[in-house]
Amino acid sequence: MEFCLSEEQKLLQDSVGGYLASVSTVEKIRETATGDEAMSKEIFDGLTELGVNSVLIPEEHGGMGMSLLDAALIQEMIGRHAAPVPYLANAGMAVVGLNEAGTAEQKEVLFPKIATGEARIGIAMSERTGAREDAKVTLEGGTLNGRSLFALDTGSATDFIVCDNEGGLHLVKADAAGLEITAMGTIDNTRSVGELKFSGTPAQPLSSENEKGLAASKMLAAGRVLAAADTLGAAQMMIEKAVAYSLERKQFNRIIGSYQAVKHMCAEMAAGLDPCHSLLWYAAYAADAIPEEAELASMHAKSHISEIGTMCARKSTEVHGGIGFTEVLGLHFWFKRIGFNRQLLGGPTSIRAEAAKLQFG
Amino acid sequence: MEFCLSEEQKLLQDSVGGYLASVSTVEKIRETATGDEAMSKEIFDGLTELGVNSVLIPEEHGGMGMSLLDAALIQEMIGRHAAPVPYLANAGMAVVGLNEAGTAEQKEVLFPKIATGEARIGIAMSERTGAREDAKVTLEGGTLNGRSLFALDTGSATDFIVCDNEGGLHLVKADAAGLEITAMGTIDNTRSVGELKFSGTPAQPLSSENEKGLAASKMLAAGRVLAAADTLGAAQMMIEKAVAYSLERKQFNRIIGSYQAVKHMCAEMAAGLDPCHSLLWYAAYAADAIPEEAELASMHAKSHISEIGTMCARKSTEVHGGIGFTEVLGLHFWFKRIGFNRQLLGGPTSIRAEAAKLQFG
Amino acid sequence: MDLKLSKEYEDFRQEVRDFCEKSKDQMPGPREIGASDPKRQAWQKLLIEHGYTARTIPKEYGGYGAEPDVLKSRIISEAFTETKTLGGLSNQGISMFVPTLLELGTEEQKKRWIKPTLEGTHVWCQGYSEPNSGSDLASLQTKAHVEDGMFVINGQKIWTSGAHESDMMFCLVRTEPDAPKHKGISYLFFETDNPGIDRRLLPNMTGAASFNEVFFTDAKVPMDQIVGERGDGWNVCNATLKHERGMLGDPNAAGTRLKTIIDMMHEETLDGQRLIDNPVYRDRLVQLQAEATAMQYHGLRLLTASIKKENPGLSRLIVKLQGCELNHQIASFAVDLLGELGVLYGQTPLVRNNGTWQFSYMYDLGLIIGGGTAQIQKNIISEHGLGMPREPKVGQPKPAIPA
Amino acid sequence: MDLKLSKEYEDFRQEVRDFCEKSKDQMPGPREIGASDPKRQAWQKLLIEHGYTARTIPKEYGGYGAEPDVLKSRIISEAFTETKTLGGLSNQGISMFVPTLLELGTEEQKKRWIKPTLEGTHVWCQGYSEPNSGSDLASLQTKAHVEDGMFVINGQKIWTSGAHESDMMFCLVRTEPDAPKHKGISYLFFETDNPGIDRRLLPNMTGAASFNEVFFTDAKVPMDQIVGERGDGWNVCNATLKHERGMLGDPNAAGTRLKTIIDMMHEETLDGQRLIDNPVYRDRLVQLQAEATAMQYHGLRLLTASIKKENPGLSRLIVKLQGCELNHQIASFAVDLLGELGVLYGQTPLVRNNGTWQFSYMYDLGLIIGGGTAQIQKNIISEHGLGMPREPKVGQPKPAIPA
Repeated sequence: MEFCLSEEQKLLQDSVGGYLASVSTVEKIRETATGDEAMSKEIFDGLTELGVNSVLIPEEHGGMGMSLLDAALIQEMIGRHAAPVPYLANAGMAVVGLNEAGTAEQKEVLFPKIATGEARIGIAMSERTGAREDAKVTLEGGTLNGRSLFALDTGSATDFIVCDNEGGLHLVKADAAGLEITAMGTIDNTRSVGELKFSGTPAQPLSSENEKGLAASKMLAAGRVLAAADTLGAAQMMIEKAVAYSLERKQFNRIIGSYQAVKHMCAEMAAGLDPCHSLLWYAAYAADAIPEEAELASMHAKSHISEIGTMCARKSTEVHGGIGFTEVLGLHFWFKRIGFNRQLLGGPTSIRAEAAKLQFG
Repeated sequence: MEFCLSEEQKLLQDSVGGYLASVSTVEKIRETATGDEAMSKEIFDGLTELGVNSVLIPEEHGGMGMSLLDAALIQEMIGRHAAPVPYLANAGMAVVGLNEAGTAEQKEVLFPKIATGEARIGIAMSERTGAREDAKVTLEGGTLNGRSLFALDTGSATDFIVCDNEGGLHLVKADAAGLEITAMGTIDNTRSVGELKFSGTPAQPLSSENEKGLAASKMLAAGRVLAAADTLGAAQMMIEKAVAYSLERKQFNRIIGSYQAVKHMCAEMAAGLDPCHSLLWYAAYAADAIPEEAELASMHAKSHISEIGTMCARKSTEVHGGIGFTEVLGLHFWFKRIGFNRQLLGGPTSIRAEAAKLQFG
Repeated sequence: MDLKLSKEYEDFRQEVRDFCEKSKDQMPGPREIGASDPKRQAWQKLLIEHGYTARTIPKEYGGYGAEPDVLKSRIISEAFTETKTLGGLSNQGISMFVPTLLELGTEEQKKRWIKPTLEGTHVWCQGYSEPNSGSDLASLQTKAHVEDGMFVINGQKIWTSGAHESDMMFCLVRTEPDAPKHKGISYLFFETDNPGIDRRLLPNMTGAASFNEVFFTDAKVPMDQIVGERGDGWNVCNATLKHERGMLGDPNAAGTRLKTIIDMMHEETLDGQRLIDNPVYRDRLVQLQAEATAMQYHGLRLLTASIKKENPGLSRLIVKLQGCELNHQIASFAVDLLGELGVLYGQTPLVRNNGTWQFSYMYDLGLIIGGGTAQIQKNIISEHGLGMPREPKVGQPKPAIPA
Repeated sequence: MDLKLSKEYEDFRQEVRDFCEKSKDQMPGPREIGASDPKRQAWQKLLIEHGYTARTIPKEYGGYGAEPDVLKSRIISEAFTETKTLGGLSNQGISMFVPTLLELGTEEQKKRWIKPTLEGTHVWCQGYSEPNSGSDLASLQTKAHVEDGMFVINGQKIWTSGAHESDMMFCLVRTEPDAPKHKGISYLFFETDNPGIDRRLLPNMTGAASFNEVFFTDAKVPMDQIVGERGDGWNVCNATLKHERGMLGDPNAAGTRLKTIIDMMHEETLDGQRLIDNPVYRDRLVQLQAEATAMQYHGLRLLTASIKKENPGLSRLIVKLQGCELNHQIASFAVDLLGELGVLYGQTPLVRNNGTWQFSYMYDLGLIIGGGTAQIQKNIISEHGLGMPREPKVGQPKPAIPA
């Protein structure tokens, strides 16, 4: 029995975190967020060199064959530094999907490209977490029709994995005929999302093992764990920023961090967020080691960490006072990242309803 | 346009409040709560002499013909002093029911007796706010059958108004044949509740105008306004007790009321509760003056004031620290009163569901 | 207790409504609302003539000259809102500087400045806060010394709303550096395009920019552009702050927002189910409704107190804390209702209402912080509303200055 | 990361389970659980012999003498819980006095007191808090002076859990009235039936009474019934408090409570609908579940740190605040689920589970307050966990005493 990170995992986090601390600066984030692409090529390439894209790729395909927990620890660092790079969909959900349901050939072709950053896979499955505007994608005669809102990491995508209305998964080239990609602007300009419209779009099915949507469910669970990890990292950073600011800023001849009201806001953030680390570890660990608990655990992690993250985003901004409301410190990038993650792959209310259904019918 | 209490209403509140402050002492409450009857005859008689039972009784029947707002102001004082007397059901809901649906004869007989305290009417209609254990009362050939849980003011009741499963109202003598009254013990020993079992129990219908359950709805709305008023008074008192205690109690050579954490707890209670006065006034006023808004307003008042009251009950106890958790100061009588009111005539979740249904179907 | 208006006021309401209806053609369009736009200024004059703005400002200074009547003011505001009629100009000159002058200015100052301010010839901003003086405003460090018969200002202000659109500024500066903290401040006013004044927009997290930083480098101000005495600026400013606190928000605003949300819940679906049919959202909606109703009638209670010239005490002190929090909660609910659509922002496909809910969610957080943070509000409520002790002064690194 | 137990520990778990199963007949019944009951004492001896209680206390003092192994301790606790086996005696003598003696007592004291304490011959209570010294414990005023070679105690203690069932008490008293606040305290222990000691039960809001007030009037204590030096009691007590903080609650407790609630939601109906089918309650349930799961694994994380002898820092400091609050929220949810049935209390018709949810709702609020209020916990978290400044000392009416 050992419920903690291994030395290797701590090293991994330190190395990814250390790298991002040096490159994903507020200036860099600002530059990327105000630019056209919600992605810093420089950071993406740097992370790719560190090998983060191949964490979940099996060793036989040249990857590291590591666990979802390792990917979550990386994602936590990405969230911590609000790094403007695709990861969750591309290196996370897509690899899980290919691992689960991809054909040998699909894996052989795509895994090396994902590892090197040559391929970047977007994911279109938000309807599985609740369809807006009655959007759906249907499979007819081997081609896809319909639309999927809020596809992830669309901006830089070379390929997509698309989930149809029956849970079937399909590979679609970003430049496929009959595929229209419309970028969507969100509060969070560090990740890209968009709408995909399909009209007779050629698609390559992931292998038929996937008939009952099991692979899709696993992808979704992995995506939720990673989104939770991203929020966890961002919220942790917001607490640290709030504490640091409160120890600098003076009003009435006292550092504001000496006021009980400010101390207690910080304590409430920390007390709420600290157990979220354990919840995340458990949810990520379950994906590999306790499959029967994994889906529920991913729902608990995503919904609970979203709620606590939202609380931290708000309180940290309050501790910063007026300057926290401006763009000056860039604090709002973290705030918005948490707000974006909250709705991603199902908001807390929707996910809790799903969790109840899973348990109690 | 004038949204405030009249001078007469302030006087009424002062006189009832002043009387209760002198008689409904912690010692008196404790004595009553640990006794057999959840009622102080002395206080009930004193209040009766002040005329509070006849506030809602029309002038032509020798009452004061005042409004539900006046009754609510009295109930607020009763809650404020945690007075162990029946009022809500007897002088409130019962009179509203008789006014709405009683025959001339029923009014003539009962109103004078209610005014003098000779009759005390209990109310059995909790199934209308949500039936537990599938309890219900049915009318068959002029007699009642079935059961009603959680009937109000059972202990001292001479008569009951019983609501059947179709919203029909019936007068039943407390000593009627086929009526079994079982007292229930609650956390709050300052009011009495019980279960009524009917088997072929003779009952006198309130007049037939009441077919669609309108009178029952009006009684329920009035009961909710009064329960909200009771909580409002109790919560207001808990805030005042907390502030007063915090200005006396010292720790680390400072009165605890000088700590920002304590100050902010008190501020949060006050900020939450203060607008509840206006909400209550509006809901009570609407019962007489804006009938089309009255039902929804009563639901808003009951559910919201219950939530804020619960928050105050908890925070005030926390401000009092360990001694607030003991029976020493009697603070728990107010805490329990608020807890009792919260569930009375529908808990907040149930009432909000009702309010949504009323508005949105 | 009577929620109905007397005939006098019902008539007045009708009169205002009639005015709104029949004057629509003179109302400036959406691109003509700048204070310097001639159509806007003509409209402003029309409103003053009818007493629908600057209502209680004496005639000799360019106002309408009516006796204060808060109920009529409320009726005007409601009638303009319901008929979607553009109301009078609002800037900190009109809401704060003019009342301050009326109270503490010289006759000459009143004659010179009030009328053009009311008419939109001058637009004002307020220079109070500084980077290191927010909650602790009296610690402000922007200085003015006297040179060649002029005040010469050096320092920096922040949170100066609308400075980029204002030609005038009123400002607190430290003129007596050796006096105690609260007694060394003066209340000056001057043109914002003076040499030595540099205004820079300070964008906030919503992406919009309404605040400015204002930098002063030897900016010169004539010695008579001061309200009150030298060193008395703290008292002058508090007179003004009193006016700011005196402004009550629209108590129906939360209810109006919720109505918009209810409409949205009828239109939007999730997995084919209308949001209005989702029991969890219904529960959260009714919670907010109840609170909004409480705040609405709380507003009527305060209005009544104001009509009766009674001091509502604690009841007034809680309005900012509760009102801002409620609005923030409402916006947060709307964003959650929209889910992924709720994070869309700006001009973008599928975005609802231009992302107004996301905007409010952030902006309302700014309002929770601005104008006295929630924490300062709770201090005020506990100290002034509940009689609890003031924050102790501790750990002053410098020798204590008598305050 | 590995949630599985190694073979050694799996074997150990099996061994404990086997013991529980085969020893059931020796286990005291519900009326034989008093510490002085012979059957209870025999059971206690059996548990010590097997190392299922007093596990790490040295053999020479009556314990089992094992090396500390938190995982084995946890396994014992879990196996006893799951097989519903009565565990070792617990009172403040065993959890606090014995560890203190082991750390700071004389050899003679250890020999004399530990074994009978472990075996239930002596049952202890703790006299720390006083009516005016709760959060500020070091300000305690109960005094002992020396007369005829005895300490003579006068004063009052409060919150003395279980004093009415204890024959012994350890206690903080001020023996050096002229010394600084923290340096004038001594740690004494004595029989509770001494003349001059008056124990009075102090009922709490649940109606139950487990606390006492204890009054001292010239109560005499031999001079050698002291742990540590005279005036050193504050340090001795902190050694003990460390042990109290060291005790972790059962991290699965919240989950267990929720399971009971889920069963209840399947059984209870409202208007014919099972509560488990009500979407609003489902939402609230899943919120609590997620939090309980977080706290459960947080507990495993702390356990792991403890096994690895790592200092978990902030992670340990938050447990009381979050755990007590969660339990209170769970109880509050259960009461709301039951609605009007939820306010029934005591032996009364229709009451569910003897009103246990209402009891918990109140009792858990007591736990939020007791043992360091939520506010004190937040101070500790911010100061010791986040490195924020201590509360400033202000407004001392007396001349400052160096602390």
